[in-house]
Amino acid sequence: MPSLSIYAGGLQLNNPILLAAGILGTTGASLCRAARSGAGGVVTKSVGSLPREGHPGPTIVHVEGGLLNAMGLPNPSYKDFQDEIDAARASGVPVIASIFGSFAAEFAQIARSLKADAFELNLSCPHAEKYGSELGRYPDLVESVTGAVKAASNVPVWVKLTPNTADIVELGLAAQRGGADAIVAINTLKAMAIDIETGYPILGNRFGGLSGPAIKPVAVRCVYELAGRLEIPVIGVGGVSTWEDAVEMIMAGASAVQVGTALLRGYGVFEEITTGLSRYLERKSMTLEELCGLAGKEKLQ
Amino acid sequence: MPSLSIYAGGLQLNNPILLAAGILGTTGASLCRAARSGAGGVVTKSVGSLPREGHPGPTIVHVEGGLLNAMGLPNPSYKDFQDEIDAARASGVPVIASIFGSFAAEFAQIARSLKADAFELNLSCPHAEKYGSELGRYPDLVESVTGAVKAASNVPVWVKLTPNTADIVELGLAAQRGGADAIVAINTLKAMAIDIETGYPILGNRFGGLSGPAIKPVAVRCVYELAGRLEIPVIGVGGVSTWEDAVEMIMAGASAVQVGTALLRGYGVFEEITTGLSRYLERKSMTLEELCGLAGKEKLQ
Amino acid sequence: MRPINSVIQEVRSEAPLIRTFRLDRNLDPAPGQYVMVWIRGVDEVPMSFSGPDTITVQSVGEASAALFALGAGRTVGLRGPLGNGFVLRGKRILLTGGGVGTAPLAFLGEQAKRAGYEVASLLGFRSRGDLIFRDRFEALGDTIITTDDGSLGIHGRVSSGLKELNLYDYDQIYLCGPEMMMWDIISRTREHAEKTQACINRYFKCAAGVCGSCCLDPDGLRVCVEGPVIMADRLLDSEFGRYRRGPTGSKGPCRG
Amino acid sequence: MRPINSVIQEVRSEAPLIRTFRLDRNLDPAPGQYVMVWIRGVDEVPMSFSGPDTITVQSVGEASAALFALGAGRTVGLRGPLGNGFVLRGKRILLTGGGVGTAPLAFLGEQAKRAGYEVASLLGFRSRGDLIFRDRFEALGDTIITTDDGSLGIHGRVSSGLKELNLYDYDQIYLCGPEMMMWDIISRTREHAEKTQACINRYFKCAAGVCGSCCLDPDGLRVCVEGPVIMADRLLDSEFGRYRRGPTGSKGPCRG
Ligand SMILES: Cc1cc2nc3c(=O)[nH]c(=O)nc-3n(C[C@H](O)[C@H](O)[C@H](O)COP(=O)(O)OP(=O)(O)OC[C@H]3O[C@@H](n4cnc5c(N)ncnc54)[C@H](O)[C@@H]3O)c2cc1C
Ligand SMILES: Cc1cc2nc3c(=O)[nH]c(=O)nc-3n(C[C@H](O)[C@H](O)[C@H](O)COP(=O)(O)OP(=O)(O)OC[C@H]3O[C@@H](n4cnc5c(N)ncnc54)[C@H](O)[C@@H]3O)c2cc1C
Ligand SMILES: Cc1cc2nc3c(=O)[nH]c(=O)nc-3n(C[C@H](O)[C@H](O)[C@H](O)COP(=O)(O)O)c2cc1C
Ligand SMILES: Cc1cc2nc3c(=O)[nH]c(=O)nc-3n(C[C@H](O)[C@H](O)[C@H](O)COP(=O)(O)O)c2cc1C
Ligand code: FES
Ligand code: FES
Repeated sequence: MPSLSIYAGGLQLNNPILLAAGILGTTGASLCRAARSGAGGVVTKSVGSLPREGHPGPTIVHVEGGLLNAMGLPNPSYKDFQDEIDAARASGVPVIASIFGSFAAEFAQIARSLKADAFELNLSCPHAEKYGSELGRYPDLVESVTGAVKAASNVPVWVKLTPNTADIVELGLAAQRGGADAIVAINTLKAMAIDIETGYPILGNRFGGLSGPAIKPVAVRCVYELAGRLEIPVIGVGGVSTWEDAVEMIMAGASAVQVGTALLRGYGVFEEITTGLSRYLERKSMTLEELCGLAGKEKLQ
Repeated sequence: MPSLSIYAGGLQLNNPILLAAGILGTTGASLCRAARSGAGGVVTKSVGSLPREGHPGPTIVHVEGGLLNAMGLPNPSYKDFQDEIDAARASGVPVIASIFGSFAAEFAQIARSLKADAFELNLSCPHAEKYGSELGRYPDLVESVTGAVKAASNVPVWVKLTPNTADIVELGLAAQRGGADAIVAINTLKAMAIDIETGYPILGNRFGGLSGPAIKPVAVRCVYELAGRLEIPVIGVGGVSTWEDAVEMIMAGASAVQVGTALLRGYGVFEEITTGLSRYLERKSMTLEELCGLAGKEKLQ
Repeated sequence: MRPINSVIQEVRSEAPLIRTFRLDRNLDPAPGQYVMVWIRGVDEVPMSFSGPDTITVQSVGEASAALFALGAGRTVGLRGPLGNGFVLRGKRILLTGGGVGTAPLAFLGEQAKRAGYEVASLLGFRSRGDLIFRDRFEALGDTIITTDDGSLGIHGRVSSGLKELNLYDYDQIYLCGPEMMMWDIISRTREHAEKTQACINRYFKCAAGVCGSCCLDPDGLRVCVEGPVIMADRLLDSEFGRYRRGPTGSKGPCRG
Repeated sequence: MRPINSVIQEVRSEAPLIRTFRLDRNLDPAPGQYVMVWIRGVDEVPMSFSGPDTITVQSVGEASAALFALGAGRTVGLRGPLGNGFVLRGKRILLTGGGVGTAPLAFLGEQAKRAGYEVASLLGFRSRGDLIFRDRFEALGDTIITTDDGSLGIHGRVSSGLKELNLYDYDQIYLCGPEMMMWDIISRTREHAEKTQACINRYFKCAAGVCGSCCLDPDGLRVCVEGPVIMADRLLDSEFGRYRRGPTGSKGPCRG
């Protein structure tokens, strides 16, 4: 079997299939379970500087081809999260701490206080006031937040971008200028669903984020655009649920791939995807490096 | 049966379910067929000032929950299109001419030259260089193009917006300032698909637009945001394929609804949707006006 | 997959703070399964089925109070049935637990009795006034009741009632109630843990197995989809009875 | 639903500008159905099946030339089979048409013969050198051939061959070829239009019934999904034989 190990975004990974932020990432135990199930690395739930309970329910709605969620960034604050990270790190795979804040110094403070293998800056959650994409839509804020975290920490810093923008490349370039070690694309698309019996928006927060297969073509496009223009690696996320999806995302230019909503099917997805990916590389006699960005190469076939 | 007739965006419509731009809108005959099949109005294929053959194939790809397309705005130019509009108008339903250009005067020139019941400005196509969302992402251009067309024509002017932006309300406000009679939201999401056997982007143009059920939650969110902030009516489009979807879109704030990709199932969708909508209004003892924007009302149930 | 609209048919008061809501549809739940109940404009909360078309709710906070404010004719949204329910095994079974946790047990007992099982019950309440479903359990077979204040039955906690029973007589034991009560029973009856099914409670947000808020240490078991019914032997060395995570994800004490 | 990758197994030259490509899979097409063939990096174009796993292509422009440049072992993407094919009816059938349009007819004839139909053919070509599938048709039954230059068979257009036949003898007539040839036949045989199935050609973009580029005046019939096989009586008062729309959607003359 071809090797799936890869160096991406400043981390050495056994395989390029990672658990996405906010998916079964609240406890050290659930992160370990993802690692045991075959994830090459795990991203934690996003943590901020104060405890948050998140939005009232419903926090998810199943929609055609995907899932809407508005968890509202519930988290115990970074002050109460190091234990979970430590427990997760015992699994042996890199643990990337996802963090959020509403200004650069808040991000930096959290990064200074937590010990993790890397940080992922959530500049992209579409449904929490004063956080996420409310900052992440502005290139200058993306650059300054990234720069502040880089200055505050000595582990790789990944910047997770929002697709709710006219030009994701602008945001990626800003993160790169800020010193990011990798871009993570994409977070969810801002969306909503309405209950037709009563007119109530279904999500407690009315607005939420669309994830799952429905957004894969948008994610693939973002990764392709970013990989074509940036020098730093791009980590692809959005709607990946089969090995074919992972191959597509890597061809688009992703150095590694995160999986979120597909966990609805259970932890088995990691092995399904890594096995399929290995078999594919074997059949094609290709390495992971050769696959990466193939769609953007001039000469194909 | 409750009446479905409604006055929206400056037009009196027998029912609020319209054929979306670019769907079976190239010929007068196919537009008439949509009208005969129960559409309350029809929007033509977008026409510009010069003939265009569009992008090479594949021009569509079926994806999970939706369709990707990159037709590339093929059209015979407005100079060769009045016949088709006239043939369509013979059907008796309002015919809205979708037009595109790359600057305000070009739009105005087309609007001055064509005779239709209304114009829809395509400021939102995500996959044609120098057109569509390349202008439509900038509020000032949206405003000036809208203003120019308003000045050049004496029929209602609808402005079709792109969801590929951080804030669609900004664009809607700009169109309103320009004098738009209605907003049409949304056009497709910029997206792509890659062939995993070879790495080739599947669409001839590489990038295309995602439509169909996959984008409905994004469209509903955009309509809800716009309807909550604008004074002019909003016409909802994106992923509507059943009467339940139409109810959801109207509850979000749509005065009328356009149907595109669902025509994959055939022309029967118009009657399916209007019949379901009538029955729903009857069961709920509601009028269409009462349904419109229900989700945004303070007191519900 | 969206919430199903359901009209409340009837509301019955079972105890001062406990009411049973009959819904307009039978979602064909297994006893032990739950449903996410959307009280529109307020919250969506998990509730066990107390019958094929009923839930029995204790008023403890905002959502449950809002549900109490709804009467027959009003509507809720339903998402379910969800999770894994109880599995009937053997011939003689014991239902044990207390408080509003007796709701899924009564439902299970009725199904078991119809299927020919021999059913006994051991139930605990704070006091006589908190007692619910007495008739339902007594119609199933031998029923031992304990009250903390001695106002009815055996004086003391449920575990005091254990002395009256030989647990080896039962092929399977079904448990549901406040966490400390369940933990008390499980930890006193370790040798029966492999035949004890416990219906447990954690803070659910997504109820779909993706958000991670309900995960149990140390295995990361997702209670919302792999539970809420779990074999007691899997609970013995877990966080159960020791701590639980709240809405923020931080650890706190167990209730009840 | 994405293009299926297919390795070309064999390429056979049928005439100077016509080649048959055998694919690595049988998509179980009905004769008359077509497949969208993606020549990667170039275009995606519609091609009728000339057999269960073959297409027969005339080089006329960029995409077809690019396909000619591919040999055995190279790949294309396939989307299909699409559209409505021919429907076999009655007992005695006539296949008529010409040029590369004989491809679906030969496929249909072979299927019909196996099913016990009596098959006759009337085919037209520009000249002897353009003749294709002669053996396939002759193996099916009586075959009349016309050539524009008289280099083989009857001298003249296909319609000259009509005189040799009594169309009342046939239960169903199947037609495919250049548009003006088909129109010539249809307009000369109006009284048989209700039993004539024509496989026609329009500019296809989406091949899914949504873009509108293939719609036929005056009914807006979507040739890509409601055709390409259409009863000739529906063509009599249509644009067919009069004009056709090109890639921009503007009207132009019919070819062939
Ligand atoms: C599988 C399962 C089955 C349940 N079955 C029943 C039942 O049959 N009858 C019944 O009365 N209660 C049941 N509960 C508990 C019920 O969900 C909570 O009492 C309810 O959510 C409280 O909401 P509240 O807004 O009224 O109270 P709050 O003020 O929000 O909280 C009161 C207490 O309830 C807990 N709680 C709140 N929300 C949740 C939640 N989403 N998930 C779990 N616990 C929560 C809190 O931790 C807190 O301790 C069940 C819980 C679970 C997980
Ligand atoms: C249902 C159907 C079945 C067909 N079956 C066959 C077949 O079995 N063998 C065969 O050789 N040809 C067949 N054709 C025609 C074939 O699709 C065109 O010859 C081919 O697309 C030309 O592409 P090009 O790039 O080589 O030529 P171009 O230079 O693009 O065009 C040459 C001519 O082909 C026509 N054409 C181009 N693209 C298309 C298109 N997408 N759809 C329809 N016409 C087009 C143009 O109008 C032009 O007249 C069929 C067409 C249709 C619609
Ligand atoms: C329930 C849920 C919770 C999420 N929480 C977070 C989060 O805390 N931080 C974050 O950056 N992204 C969060 N996301 C976004 C995912 O990490 C991911 O970017 C997105 O869901 C697209 O990937 P997918 O389609 O594979 O799920 C969340 C997604 C879901 C569905
Ligand atoms: C094949 C196709 C062609 C389209 N052409 C146009 C167009 O010319 N002009 C335009 O404004 N929108 C065009 N659209 C966008 C649709 O009008 C509509 O905004 C979008 O598809 C979302 O609606 P739907 O999900 O109902 O299809 C096109 C969409 C498709 C699928
Ligand atoms: S409640 Fe979200 S994983 Fe269980
Ligand atoms: S080719 Fe698009 S509708 Fe027929």
